[in-house]
Amino acid sequence: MSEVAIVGVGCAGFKPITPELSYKELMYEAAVRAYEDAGINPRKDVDVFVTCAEDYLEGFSIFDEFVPDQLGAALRPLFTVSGDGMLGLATAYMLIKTGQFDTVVVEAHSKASDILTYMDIVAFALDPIFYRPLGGHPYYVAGMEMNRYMHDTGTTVEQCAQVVVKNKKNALLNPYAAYGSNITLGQVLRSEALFHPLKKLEISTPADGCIVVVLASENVAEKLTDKPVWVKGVGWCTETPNLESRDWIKAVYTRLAAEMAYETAKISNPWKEIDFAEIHDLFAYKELQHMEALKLCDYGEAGKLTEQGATAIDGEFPVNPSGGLLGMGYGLEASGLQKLFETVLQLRGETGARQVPDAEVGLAHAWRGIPTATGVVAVLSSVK
Amino acid sequence: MFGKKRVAIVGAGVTLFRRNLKETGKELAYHAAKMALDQAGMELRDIKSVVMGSAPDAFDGVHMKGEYLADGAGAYCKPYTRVFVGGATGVFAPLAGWWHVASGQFDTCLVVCEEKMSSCYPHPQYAFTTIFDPILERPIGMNLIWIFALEMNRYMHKHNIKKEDIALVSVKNKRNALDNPIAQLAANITVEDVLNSEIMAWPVQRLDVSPTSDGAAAAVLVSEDIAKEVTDNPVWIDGVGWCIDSTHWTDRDLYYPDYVEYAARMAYKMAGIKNPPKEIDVAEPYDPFDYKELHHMEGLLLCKKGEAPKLTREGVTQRDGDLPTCPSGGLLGCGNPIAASGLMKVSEIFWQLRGEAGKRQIPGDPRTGVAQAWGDLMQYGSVIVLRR
Amino acid sequence: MSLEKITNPFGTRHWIGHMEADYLYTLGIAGERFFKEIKENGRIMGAKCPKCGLVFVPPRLYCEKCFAKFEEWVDVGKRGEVYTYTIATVDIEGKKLEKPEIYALIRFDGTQGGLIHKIGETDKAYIGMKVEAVLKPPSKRKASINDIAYFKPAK
Amino acid sequence: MSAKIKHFPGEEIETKDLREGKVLAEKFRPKAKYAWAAGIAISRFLDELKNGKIIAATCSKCKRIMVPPRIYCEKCFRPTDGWAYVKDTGVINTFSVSFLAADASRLKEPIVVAIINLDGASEGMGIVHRIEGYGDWKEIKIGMRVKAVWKPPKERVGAITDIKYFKPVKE
Repeated sequence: MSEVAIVGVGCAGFKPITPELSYKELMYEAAVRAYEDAGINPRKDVDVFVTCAEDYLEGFSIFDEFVPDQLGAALRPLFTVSGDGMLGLATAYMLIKTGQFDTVVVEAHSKASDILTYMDIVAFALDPIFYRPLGGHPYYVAGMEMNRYMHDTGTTVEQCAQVVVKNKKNALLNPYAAYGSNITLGQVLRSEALFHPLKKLEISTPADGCIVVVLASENVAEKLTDKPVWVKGVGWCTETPNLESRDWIKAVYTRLAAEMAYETAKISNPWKEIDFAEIHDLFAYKELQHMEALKLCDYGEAGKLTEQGATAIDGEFPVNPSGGLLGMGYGLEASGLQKLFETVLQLRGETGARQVPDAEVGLAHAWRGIPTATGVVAVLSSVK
Repeated sequence: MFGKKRVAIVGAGVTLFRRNLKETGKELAYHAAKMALDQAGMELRDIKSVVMGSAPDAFDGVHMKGEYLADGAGAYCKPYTRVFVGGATGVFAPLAGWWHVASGQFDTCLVVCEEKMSSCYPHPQYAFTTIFDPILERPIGMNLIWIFALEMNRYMHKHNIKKEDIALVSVKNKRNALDNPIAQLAANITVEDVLNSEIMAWPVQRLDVSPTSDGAAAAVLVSEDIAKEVTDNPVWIDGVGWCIDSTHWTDRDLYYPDYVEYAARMAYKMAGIKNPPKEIDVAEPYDPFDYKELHHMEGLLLCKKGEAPKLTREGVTQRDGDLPTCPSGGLLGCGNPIAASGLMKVSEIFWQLRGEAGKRQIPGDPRTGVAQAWGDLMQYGSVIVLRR
Repeated sequence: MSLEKITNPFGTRHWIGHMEADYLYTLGIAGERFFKEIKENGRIMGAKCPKCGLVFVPPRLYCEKCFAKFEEWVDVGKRGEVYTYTIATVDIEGKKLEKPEIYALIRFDGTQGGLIHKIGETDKAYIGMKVEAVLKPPSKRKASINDIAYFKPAK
Repeated sequence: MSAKIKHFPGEEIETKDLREGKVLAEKFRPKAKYAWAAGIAISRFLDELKNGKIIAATCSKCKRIMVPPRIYCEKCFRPTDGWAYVKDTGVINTFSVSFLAADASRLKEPIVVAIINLDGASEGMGIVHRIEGYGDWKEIKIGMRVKAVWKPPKERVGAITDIKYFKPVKE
């Protein structure tokens, strides 16, 4: 069966607001960049287009309707995955593996600045009978999870805050990042606990942007580029939407997704065999919790490693060299592709000052945010 | 021609389709999923991946409703994806199930479609007003029926089709539904009943239209190896196709669904079908409105453009005709819980090909069937070809 | 890229709209029974999985892990323990709350799952804290999760 | 469905019972508000409507004159490279006569809505709008010529409703 490679990427954004562009025009910019990068004409060279979106993040029902033209997909096979862009990657991977399709395009975007009531939309995702009637800011779910996670793993507030310092600093080196800053640990620690123990500066701020990725089968990829990035394995998992029956400590959805991806990629010791990771950090503690779920270290070890600098760009195992979502801004359903985009650029050696030396194998990870327990993991490599 | 693995359907399930069901969306999804597993003789632990198909979140009234429905769909701790292509979702979801298995990534996939339209109160029609462009179309006061009426009128005009001929579809499908225990609007009606029913948006009248409904459907898809283990009677997914047309629906001629033709050609090519009317024994084209069945028969290349009314008039599409069409009773007879109704159509073909459709069974030992759904702004076609 | 861009900062236009509607969610087969028990009998119920024998709160129609149908319901009492909690200081619009709100997951003895709810009659909470459900008076109950006013520290 | 299945799950309830609270339910109305950035093409379109003009985008490759305008040609997948005014007259491509209001209640006077292919745009390209100023709705025909009836300049805000409706005109 054919191997699958990423042969082109394009990004527009990420910025706090993009009032000068409609969501369609934003998508068009990313698409043009991706197709130029891959050297393809979408009207002829693409077999399937996948867009990843949710209606209430757009303000329309059936967002699918408004997608094809700006991607070059009019009267072509396109469809919507209601999920993170990394679920689109998983879908594209399977499509190519069927042997029926050679070139697949995946798109995800955020036009968060079009949404006036974002938190109400997040709350609208809560079960309408058991949770939603309680009211309140839906990020209380994150505060509860962080609390239990710290309780069971011994992770400290300083360790969580250190994630913010590292990621916002990395973001200063990333032209696609909206929220880079040379912030200090003290500033993070002194920021208000909005959902004890979760602090204001530990929460990513939404940003606008779009990412388009072009994937191809082995034969096509090798014709198109001399720098293909190979998808060695993908895993994805939904634990449960039910808050009371999920695991609050171990991010089980990420553990199961990682196991699936590692099995395909034949990874047995992720810390040794992978060179860096882009991990979903909507909240600072999530980077640590996800590192552990990804088997990069034991439960309770991620905070210590972060404190010791092991996850800095020049550390033993860089995590979120892009600046993460804390530094780039939270791209909603595009947040997974933000991770993927950085992983591809790193593996191509195109990230300048934030380049991880000798990066050959990278990991991209996504989570769908509150209130979900859905995660996706991909292992990518510059070597087939 | 095919991926490494051929993909079979080995079980299907449907709930009742009704204006209001008491179950939550999760509970409806569970009922259908459990029924499909039971039919396949399988347990939830045998399922390695799950696909959800569900139409707008604005019906159920839950943002990210795929996530919300996950446990009901049997996705606990499993790889799970929701696909969504408007009205075409119900036939699209098993296509997504197909690539889960055909890729070799999983040997089983549970496909579940759910819709609980009654949550939108006082009427699900409201949710449909949000499918239009907010700047250029919503200010005109667009509602869903209008866009169908515009398309129906254009179709009638282009081929000089009479309403009497279109009404025959409604008569046929509602009568077929009398034999379907899940049906919401089964009835013995006449062409006159349709023509005398209340005008909603000319040329659309009350009995030209399928109702809004609650319901769920599910199917179990497996690899060739598993199929051999669990059944002597698998039905193979031999062709899949889908296509979307431009967003600018006011720039296209609505008389013909190019997107359905493209999707059909993709599926037929994969299935090696060269002469669709001859090679296809039974069809379930999408019929949320009576004219849509005709429109889609033409898009599916089951007849020439403008000829579907004639075939209907001649009885070709009756259960005992040469090309039985919507033997299930379709959406006009069974109801239209959007995504669930599409998967119901796929299930009907599955049962027809297995000879298990009971009173609805078409004669003549059918071997090849096609199901199709339409979606978005007169824009989307999804097509599946099944073979025994 | 487009050949033209908007270069006048006052030339950016926005169109205001919404996608709001009224919703009426049936409580469902299991939910209706669960909330009726609270409303009419003041009881919090769980359901036993016929396969694994564990009791789940809240009771659902089916076991999400194995799809067995839950038939046997049991009263799990009103006393539980805080599994985790948070203290929210802002409302959904990000405005400072006059009085912070404590949200918690409360687990009931010997059962799986639990209820997400608020903690009242105290401004402190800790993991492992014993709590007890405070129900609204019967006349004010509406068969909703809010028929439980909150959980208070138990003696 | 299958002859093998004897029981089809689902507990039917009456709308009346749901509304009257005999079947228990939870009520909710979400806050879902948006300010969509209109972007380059539609901002220009709206500004021109305010001036009483309809503007299209052009593609020099496929030579189409596209309305509503866009910054990319979806057929050629290249940026549109010009603007062109089209006329406020055109032909009814198809129409519908609606007796239903948005809330599904019955209207005394029907609303007529049509796709209007605008003069000056590429063949078959148009916009959806209302038709008024006709006699009997039964006289409305596909192919009929129509012309925009604009709001007075002072009342225009840069919206599709700056055109009040299209009315039938003689050839």
